[in-house]
Amino acid sequence: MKPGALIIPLFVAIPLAGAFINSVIGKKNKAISDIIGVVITAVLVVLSLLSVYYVNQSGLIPYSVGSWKPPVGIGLVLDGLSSFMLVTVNIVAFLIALYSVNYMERFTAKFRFFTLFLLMVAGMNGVVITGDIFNLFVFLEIASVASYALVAFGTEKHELEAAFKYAVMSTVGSLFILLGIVLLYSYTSTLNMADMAVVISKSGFSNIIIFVTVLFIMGFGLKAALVPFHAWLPDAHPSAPAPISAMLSGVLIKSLGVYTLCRIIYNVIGMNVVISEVLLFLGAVSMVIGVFLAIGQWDFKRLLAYHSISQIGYVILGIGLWTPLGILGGLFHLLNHSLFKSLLFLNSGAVEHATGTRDLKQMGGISEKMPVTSGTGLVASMSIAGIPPFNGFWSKLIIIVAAVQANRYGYAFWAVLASVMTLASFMKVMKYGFYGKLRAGLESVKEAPFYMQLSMVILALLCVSGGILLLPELRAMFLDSAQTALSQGTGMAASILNMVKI
Amino acid sequence: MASKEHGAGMSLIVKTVTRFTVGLIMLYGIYIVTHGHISPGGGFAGGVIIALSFIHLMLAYGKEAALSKAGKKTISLFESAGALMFLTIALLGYTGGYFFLNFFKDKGKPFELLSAGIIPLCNVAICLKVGAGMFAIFVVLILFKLNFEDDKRD
Amino acid sequence: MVVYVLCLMFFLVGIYCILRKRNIIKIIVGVIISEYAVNLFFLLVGYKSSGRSPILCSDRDVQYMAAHMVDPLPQAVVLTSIVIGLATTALLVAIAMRIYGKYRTFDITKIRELKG
Amino acid sequence: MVELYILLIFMIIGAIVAIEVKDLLSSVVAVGAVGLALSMTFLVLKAPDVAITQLVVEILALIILIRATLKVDLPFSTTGRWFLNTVITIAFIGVLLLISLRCFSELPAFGYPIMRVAGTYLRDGLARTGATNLVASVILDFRAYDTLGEATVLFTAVIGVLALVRRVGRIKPGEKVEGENGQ
Repeated sequence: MKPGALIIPLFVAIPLAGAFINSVIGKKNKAISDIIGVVITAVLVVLSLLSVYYVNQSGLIPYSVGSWKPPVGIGLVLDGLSSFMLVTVNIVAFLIALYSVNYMERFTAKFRFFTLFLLMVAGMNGVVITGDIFNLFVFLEIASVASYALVAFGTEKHELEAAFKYAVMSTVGSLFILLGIVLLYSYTSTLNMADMAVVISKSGFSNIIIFVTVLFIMGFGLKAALVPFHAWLPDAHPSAPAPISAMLSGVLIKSLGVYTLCRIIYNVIGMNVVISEVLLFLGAVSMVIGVFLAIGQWDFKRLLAYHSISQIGYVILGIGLWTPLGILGGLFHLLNHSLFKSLLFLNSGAVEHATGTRDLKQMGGISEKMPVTSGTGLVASMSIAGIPPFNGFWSKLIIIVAAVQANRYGYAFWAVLASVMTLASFMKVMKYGFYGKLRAGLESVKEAPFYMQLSMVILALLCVSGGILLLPELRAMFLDSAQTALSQGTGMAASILNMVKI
Repeated sequence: MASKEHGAGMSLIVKTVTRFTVGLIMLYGIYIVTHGHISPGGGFAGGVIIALSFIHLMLAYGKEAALSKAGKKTISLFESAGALMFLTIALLGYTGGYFFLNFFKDKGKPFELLSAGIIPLCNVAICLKVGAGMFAIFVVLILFKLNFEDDKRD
Repeated sequence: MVVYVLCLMFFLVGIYCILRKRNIIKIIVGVIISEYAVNLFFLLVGYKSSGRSPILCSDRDVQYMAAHMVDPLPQAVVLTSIVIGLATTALLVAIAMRIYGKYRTFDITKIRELKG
Repeated sequence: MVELYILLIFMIIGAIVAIEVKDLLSSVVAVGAVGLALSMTFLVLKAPDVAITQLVVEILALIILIRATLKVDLPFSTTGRWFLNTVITIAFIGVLLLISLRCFSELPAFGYPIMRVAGTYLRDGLARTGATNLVASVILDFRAYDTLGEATVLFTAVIGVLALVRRVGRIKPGEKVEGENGQ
């Protein structure tokens, strides 16, 4: 066993243990569930940084659960992309847990919130580290089921309605994915992704693989809210409590939708020109339609939700370009989007916490009263709009440069256009929401409590300093290792299987 | 009207038959759980059967009778205990170096009750978890329905 | 092959119900039907003609029996997926009952606070 | 395998009845019939473990659904673009069926699976795990990690249901809720 392999199952076991313990003893005392939630996510952040170190030390790390070698048992795989996603998921989860300590005081049954939250984190970590396709489905369902319940956590009318819509559409997505898994099992007679990739690359690209690819694009597209399948997102994300909106928009749609989609398409089925065209098209359509729908919104959280669709379009566009630079840009944008979009949702939560509204027309001028919230909101808005030197600028720049290099001038144009529209949309938010004259009735507004401020400030600092990940040493360690994991394509499978045999 | 009906339970015939069958159903559930590694069945099916025996009791005698045998706190305690037990078995595998290792060296003789290492233990853990969980879902949905029938304002 | 197509039709009946019916309980019914169909598909894929169930008995040779058994992996996997289906259904029913409590109807054309 | 075809056609008809019948209770009962037929199909396919589980799950799901639908009004309405939407849905389903006709011929024929990995479970399952029920040896030893996930999904659903049926979800500013957890 390679060094560092022992920590891999802990990414699932620790949050699960936290959730189980929390559901037993959390009811007695509120402080206990706060402590469990924050401490466990903090431990996960440390572990995920450790996993980056180990991946750089020894490359790809396979792990066989219960000492059964894949394909007989379930194999877990830690590679550059997994550790990249682990860092993204766990940092955002930690900051959101910190934020929830204050924010969720407004809701009843806080310990159930933290239990579901930890289960969702466990599900996402499980999806990211697994190397077995059915196991991926199981953990995807854990995260999804937890998120259905969390969207409806406030139990108001519109929350229940949004949760139902989300649950049904997401379940349909899961069913398509499961059907795809069944067909792949019948065709390859294995459930291990590496083993599957070897069989598929031997047999070439047949009709059944095309059918499976269509099913996967539909299924994971539903989870990731790509444009023809996006109808649930603008309802579900705004209806959830603010920390959960941040979690859903920030990392859930990425780890359940985008990560799984590109992992399976690149490393199992194998990328080709047709899939690349489809992904580029879906990405561009999501990017443009999302931003056009966002501009007309006056509900702050709804506007942010439409921007999530648009920004996911950027990520898919970058990954669909099928060049190393494009993949790097897409992944970097994924990280950046999870930082600034969760920050924006936390801002909206802080504003709602203080003023009780999220209608931009009824806000206005609260920057005097809430300097931290509006300051961090400004940072996040400039990041999402792509203004230098914030992190969003660098990743969008890389995606556009990659599109130009690949001779996709049309897509580069659309990316620039969507970026300009995003800027316009956030100018509106800043003008009506945070700056300008203080609106009557908001004189008594107070700044958010301490933990909420703390997590917003940390996220803002990460947004400002995001660009340093492009420095050569850091880039080689973090982004490049994630990008090579995808660019290797189905070649990675053989090396996993070789390592397991030894 | 509905709540009164549940408070009183069903008719005498149903109650008498229930008294005889509940024990049998539960015994069958326990059999299925403990023989899960030898014959068809296992923790999940057995757990649901045990939960069904409680649901049977609840339908026949009304919710008080069933809840006095298994209160809400007991249910959630059992559920979490089952989940923690399963996770502990998984983590105990680390003593042999692997997550979820079947850490018993001696797997026992085939076709005997005490064989197959961790498998019967896992079955029991799953049975606790599933039985309590299913019963909890049922109780909560029924109680909720009664609640909102009482309370038309909501 | 005909079996597979019939099973896919079964699946699509459920999908049609989810996409077209305007009643919450009917939508849940559609989800359940589709789940059944996918589970059935998994078992059909693992069936071996004139095979026996993957449970050993003490009076025969293990290797002989192993050569004549159906595939146990889909059975194990379907067990898991049945449970996942049940969990999803329970949660959907809970949400549906809450919605009924708030709106007094299961008709989603009348439940329209959100714009879509 | 005549019984398999009969059961499949019965299930498809049952499903169509379940989705088209006007009465919700009848619809739920029709789903119950489909589920029992499915359980029988699992027996025909030599999967007793799955059949038992399907049977008990079916009973439980049926009880829950019937509780939800008892004494409920049954409105049915058609939306404005009913015709267009139905045509689109049926077209989508038809295209999917047509594609599948071409694809399924490339799968291994029904009744002759490849069983590359599964052969290992059958040959070595007893020797390596000691369980004579090979399905149990797969779910609780070879793939026990999946079962942990499965148990967790159920746990999540239970916690989710408990969280959803709280009477009071939010605490309004300045308002005290007795009973802390809103139940």
